Amino acid sequence: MENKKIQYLVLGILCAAILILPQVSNNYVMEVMTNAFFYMVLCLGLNITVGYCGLLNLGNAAFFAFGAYTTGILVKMGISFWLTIPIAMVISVIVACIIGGPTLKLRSDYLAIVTLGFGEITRLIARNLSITGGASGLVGIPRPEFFGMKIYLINHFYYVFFILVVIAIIVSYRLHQSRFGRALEYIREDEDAAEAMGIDTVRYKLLAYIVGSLFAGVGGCFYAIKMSAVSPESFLFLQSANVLLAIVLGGMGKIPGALLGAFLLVLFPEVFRSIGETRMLFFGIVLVMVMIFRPQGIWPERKS
Amino acid sequence: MAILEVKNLTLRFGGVTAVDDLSFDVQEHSITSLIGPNGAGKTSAFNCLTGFYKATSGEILFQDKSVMRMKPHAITEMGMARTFQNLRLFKNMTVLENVMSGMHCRTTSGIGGAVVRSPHQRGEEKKIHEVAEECLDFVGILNKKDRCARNLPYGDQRRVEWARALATQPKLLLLDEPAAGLNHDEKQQLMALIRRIRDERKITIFLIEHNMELIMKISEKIVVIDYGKKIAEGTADEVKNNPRVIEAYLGKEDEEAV
Amino acid sequence: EQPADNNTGTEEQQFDGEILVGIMVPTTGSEATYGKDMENAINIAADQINAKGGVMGKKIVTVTADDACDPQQSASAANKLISQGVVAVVGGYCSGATIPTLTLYNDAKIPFVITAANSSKIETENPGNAFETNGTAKHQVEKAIEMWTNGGVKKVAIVHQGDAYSEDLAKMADTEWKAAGNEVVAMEVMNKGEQDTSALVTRIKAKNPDLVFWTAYFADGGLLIKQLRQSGYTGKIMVGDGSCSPQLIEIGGTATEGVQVLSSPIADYLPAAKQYVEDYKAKYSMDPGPYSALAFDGLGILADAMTRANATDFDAVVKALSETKDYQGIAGTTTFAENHTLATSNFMVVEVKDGKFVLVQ
Amino acid sequence: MSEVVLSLQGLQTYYGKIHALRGITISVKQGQIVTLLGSNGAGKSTTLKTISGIVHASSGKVEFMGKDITTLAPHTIVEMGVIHVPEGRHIFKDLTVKENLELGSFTLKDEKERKRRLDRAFDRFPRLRERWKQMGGTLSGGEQQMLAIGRALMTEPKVLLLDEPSMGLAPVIVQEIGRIIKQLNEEGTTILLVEQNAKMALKLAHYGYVMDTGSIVMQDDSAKLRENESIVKAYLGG
Amino acid sequence: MGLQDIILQQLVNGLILGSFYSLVALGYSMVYGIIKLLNFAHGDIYMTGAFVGFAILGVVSDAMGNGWLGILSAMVCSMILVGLLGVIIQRIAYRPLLSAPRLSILITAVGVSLILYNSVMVITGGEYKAFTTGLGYNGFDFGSVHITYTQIVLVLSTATLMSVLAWFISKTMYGKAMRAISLDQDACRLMGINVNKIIALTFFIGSALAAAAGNMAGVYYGSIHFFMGFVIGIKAFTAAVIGGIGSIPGAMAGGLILGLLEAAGTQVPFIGSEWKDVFAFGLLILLLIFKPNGILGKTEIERM
Ligand SMILES: Nc1ncnc2c1ncn2[C@@H]1O[C@H](COP(=O)(O)OP(=O)(O)OP(=O)(O)O)[C@@H](O)[C@H]1O
Ligand SMILES: Nc1ncnc2c1ncn2[C@@H]1O[C@H](COP(=O)(O)OP(=O)(O)OP(=O)(O)O)[C@@H](O)[C@H]1O
Ligand SMILES: CC(C)C[C@H](N)C(=O)O
Ligand SMILES: [Mg+2]
Ligand SMILES: [Mg+2]
Repeated sequence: MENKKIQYLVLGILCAAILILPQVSNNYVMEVMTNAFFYMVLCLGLNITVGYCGLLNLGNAAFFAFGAYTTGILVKMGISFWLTIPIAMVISVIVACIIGGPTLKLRSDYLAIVTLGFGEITRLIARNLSITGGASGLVGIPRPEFFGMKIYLINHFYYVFFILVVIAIIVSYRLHQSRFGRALEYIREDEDAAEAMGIDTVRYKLLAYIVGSLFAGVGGCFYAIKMSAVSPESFLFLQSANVLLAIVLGGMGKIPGALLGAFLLVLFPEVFRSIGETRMLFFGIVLVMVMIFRPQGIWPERKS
Repeated sequence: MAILEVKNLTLRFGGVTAVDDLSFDVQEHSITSLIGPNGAGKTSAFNCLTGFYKATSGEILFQDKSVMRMKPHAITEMGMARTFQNLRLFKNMTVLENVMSGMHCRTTSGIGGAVVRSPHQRGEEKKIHEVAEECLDFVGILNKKDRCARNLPYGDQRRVEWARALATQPKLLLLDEPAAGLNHDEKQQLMALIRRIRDERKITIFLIEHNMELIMKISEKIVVIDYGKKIAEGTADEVKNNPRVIEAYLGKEDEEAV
Repeated sequence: EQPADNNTGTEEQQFDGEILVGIMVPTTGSEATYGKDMENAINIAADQINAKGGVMGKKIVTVTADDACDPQQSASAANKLISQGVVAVVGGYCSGATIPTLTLYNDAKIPFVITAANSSKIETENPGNAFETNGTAKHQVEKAIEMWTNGGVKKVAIVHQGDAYSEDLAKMADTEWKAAGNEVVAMEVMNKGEQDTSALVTRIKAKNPDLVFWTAYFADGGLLIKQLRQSGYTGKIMVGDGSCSPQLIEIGGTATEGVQVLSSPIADYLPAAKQYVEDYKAKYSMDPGPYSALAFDGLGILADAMTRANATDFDAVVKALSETKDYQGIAGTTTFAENHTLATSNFMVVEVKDGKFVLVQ
Repeated sequence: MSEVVLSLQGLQTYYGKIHALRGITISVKQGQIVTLLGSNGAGKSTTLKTISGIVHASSGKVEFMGKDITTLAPHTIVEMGVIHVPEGRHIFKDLTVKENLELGSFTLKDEKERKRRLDRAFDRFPRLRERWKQMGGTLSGGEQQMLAIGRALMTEPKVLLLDEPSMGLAPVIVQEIGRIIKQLNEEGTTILLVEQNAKMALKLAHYGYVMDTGSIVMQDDSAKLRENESIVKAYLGG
Repeated sequence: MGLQDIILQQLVNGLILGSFYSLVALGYSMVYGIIKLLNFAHGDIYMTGAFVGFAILGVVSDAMGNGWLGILSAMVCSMILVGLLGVIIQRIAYRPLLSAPRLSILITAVGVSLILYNSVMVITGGEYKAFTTGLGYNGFDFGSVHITYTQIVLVLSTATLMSVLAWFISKTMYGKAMRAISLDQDACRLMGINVNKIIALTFFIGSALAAAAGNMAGVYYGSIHFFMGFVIGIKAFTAAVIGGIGSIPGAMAGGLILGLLEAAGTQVPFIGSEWKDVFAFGLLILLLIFKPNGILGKTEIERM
């Protein structure tokens, strides 16, 4: 149990450091950290679908888009930002059911292409419709207020996204340590055996997909107000691929792994921006090396 | 009273008829065996009973209710549990987690409960742990509960599978070749365990086996199939001496000496 | 990152302080070539201003932030510049990446001189701190329509690329051409990076347009033009300023003969830019790109405003910028209208003749 | 006496941290059937895998006809004439019976010779000839076992390593497999046989080894082993 | 142009586009078939092939001119070189991961993709290169449908390459070994098959085909760019899945179908060409819902 204490201590210090960071650093650091927090939410969500349940989802950006556009459109129509979150959640669930319902029975690689296709369709629809602002997207999305305080500075968003991450961690953790989370893992390990143990695999796969989509959807709502602009370019296939990349890099199915992956994903390009063109080449090399030397991801294995 | 009744069950894969108009029943609290040559359709029949294959025609009654159109998980929930011919453990999870899966169908809490950690959910979690540990104790590997399933010796992996099936709290347990790959000693233990499951837990046993010694010793009734059709049925002695069974399955005893 | 010292000149100069100016352009990603060209141009401008004694006796020091032509990364870039304490920003190549930064700069009280990005959304979203030195989509469409009307064009097919800039230009052209009582027979999208446009070309050709107007960038534009000609289309072709690059001719080959190109002021055709082109070549040993001249002037316009205001604080600089009148730069004269865009269009039209651009107008 | 074709000396093999073989010494003589008995997880399959190069020993030596083959790649070992029929048959389920057999002679370049061996395999297993077009995966268990053995014989091996050929087979088929093993041996193939079915194995073999948790705990002529009390108790029953 | 002409012309368009997809999809499917890897770097292999061909053409065009002879020799050289590149990539980046979790190797492929296109970008300065050849638009006309000789040669070469491959896979021992490896690697080792060598051979062939496609694209479209592999990579992946991933004839059929679908999608009445990908991906999803293993993929037995 000594171990537990050390863990709590480390967590405490980490939290304190995060909370006072804005006092001691500048906008740029805040921006990068906020971005990292944002990706952490997306990663934790996808981690439920891919990491826990083993469903290869390449269209995560679609749900992120649903959240962002829902908030963008509704807030511009004058509806309170906070009200748009539950609406976005409902939409995410409905869409997840529509797309997941008939396709989740597919084998993983077929599922991958269906979700990829779905992600592209979503982006193209957003690009082609006028309600979503076409290719230019929505701009000038008003910033919300929170108990009379207008949220608009990067420091505000920093805290808002941090709270979001904390909530996402708690939800992920509790789901993982529950009957629901275990059911997802059973499905990932052996679908037939899970079915034989009385788990309705179709239903649980759908639930995993829905929960993952909810994280992305809610993340999208906050993204919209932070950027104050939403455009189809933010929902490219690369966006989905990046989130997947982050969780595999960090360590799939592991919460700290997902967080670490998200952090690295955001940090790497910023740190190496100065090397310019060769930056992504370097990133590719690092990626391959990490995978070769730590195929299970950077975060260490839990079980013996 | 029959806990399981199979009537005119037929299963076709394209041209192949794996199970052909098969009828038999399994009496409550009995140990019944299904034997037959390789490819006779035994595993296929099991897969129909447990909902993994959709039978082409016929009827399956479990406790007088039809399970023909039910999905595997619903059948398990009704009280029919199975093991697989080739081990199907959750390899990267612990032994305990493996067995906890069995309790899934006996509990109800969902996402909401998990997120808010409701008292109901916590109560259930406790119960899941208790039952799982009890089942592990029953098969004799409680001391290995925190090991990763993948790293256990084969014999122990088999036990995990049994404990997992027991944790679903079944009324009928289907075992597909439980003795495959076990040596003589382990087979003896297996027989004892099967009897204990039946006697202490009041669970009906229905099993597939190629090991004649085990079959003949523990079965109260044996159903023999060949090419998906029933060719004999009865007690060990009746079956053993049935010429059709000898020809299709047992072979001539003295030839074993080759 | 430390602000770069651009005073490479040999003469020793005494300054009483520095003015830190941010450059926001894409220096990585697919648009990096243009971003870097703009950065170079601005740095040359800084050198020249400093050589003449700087602004109010202070030295102009620049610092670059990479927006990678991506809205998310541009927010980081903007915050990076804000953190570094820049008093103004020059740059902005991609509209999509530029738009989300407008309010960021405004909230931080930083004036922003946009030297390339020209989606009309910038006008509508401008919180007041931004100034566009490139002609707007509207200017461009006016020029285009003038050309079409004079050339007897009736039926136009418009093709864009589904991004903020080209869609904006396409829609504007569509609206205005129809408003002028003419016909738009097709309004199509060619997806970025798709090499094969033959299906699209067939569709367009079947509608028999007098002119095809391509509103996006040269790379895919070259392919489109080539395949249009290959399919036997013989009508006119005009492309927007995003395609104004010699590479259009390289990619499109002989098919680009006769294609008309709307262009922002390119250094090559500007008499006032002769010296600049030489300086640029000397310093970077390559030719300046299409937005070089505008970027160079961008800093000039900013410095001019600061000098007139004799201050670097936000309100004063914004006020002075909005009062910019007949500023003589290498790209022409600049006067800002009420809405902080150019009061008069600076678009030119060039045409491909014998594999080279020649000035039409 | 006849020469030793296969000799294992002090083999140690690990799976990660699991120490599966803890110093195995075995020798197999030309023309013999040698059997390897042992409880579950004793390391019998691992021994065969180490010989055929599927896993590598951390120390010790495998010699085949006097040549050290410990670190050679599986395909090289096959080319030398040692072939392993693995536990669980490992038929290529989406290839036809004929293709399965042909792959057994992958190392062969001569097409005519391949045809000849194919014919021999079909002669040996007429059941396979009947089903030459069928997919391997749709064969019954017994047929698959025949196919696995037939496929291995396509290389005309000097030594055949058989891992539990009777597992999961109906008694009639087990008898048939027994006959095949005997016949192969009579034709001159040296065989190292791993079996749970100790009764059958000891009947077929000339010599036997008993393994327990990675070590050899007993060895003798099979006739003697058959009478050994502890063997009778643990493996033969009664 | 009459309606008939339009349809005919779109058929030709779809067929040509489909040929490219097929060639690239083949490599995808081969690699997938043998090691279950979705090789996301395959599109970049295609791109690299085009650049290598471009470089070689620059050298040989002095000797052989830039007509068919020059092009053919550049193409063959680039097929060999890029085939070897594929083998090297396989050796360094994929082989150590063959027993790792499937997503790790997928992410490694993403890393390889980054390495490839960023290297080409750095080397070429990120510019478009015009692939100047001496081929004209000569050909013949059916009504107002114009078919160039280049197009005919293109389709014929694709067909030839594909038939040779089909023969190789189904009839030769190497081909059989490839199929066997995809089913059971250990068993193959025990048959004396040098599994690594066969996997390397598969990568060689797949990469060489992609290089061939890259060269043809360069010749046909006239310009190449470091990012040209991205879109076709995704489309080829889609095509491979449509056909039933892992199936060689499936990849061929899938490519042609996708090409035709896109051409048809462009021409759908009442809606604009901006919907063509929505149309194609939408049909893909529908197809997979009703045929979960693609057109020629293996169908599994009916499960409840
Ligand atoms: N999924 C399937 N697709 C096609 N045929 C199948 C399938 N599953 C089983 N079969 C065929 O059905 C028949 C019966 O197979 P089954 O597995 O039920 O036999 P079994 O009696 O369990 O044999 P064994 O004792 O060898 O396990 C065999 O001919 C087999 O090839
Ligand atoms: N791939 C593997 N990874 C890790 N451990 C393994 C692996 N294969 C076998 N083992 C372990 O090595 C030991 C020896 O296994 P082996 O398969 O050789 O036993 P065996 O004697 O053949 O048993 P059986 O009768 O069950 O086939 C066992 O403890 C087993 O758990
Ligand atoms: C052609 C360029 C001036 C257009 C710029 N890339 C934009 O997005 O507005
Ligand atoms: Mg069976
Ligand atoms: Mg074994």
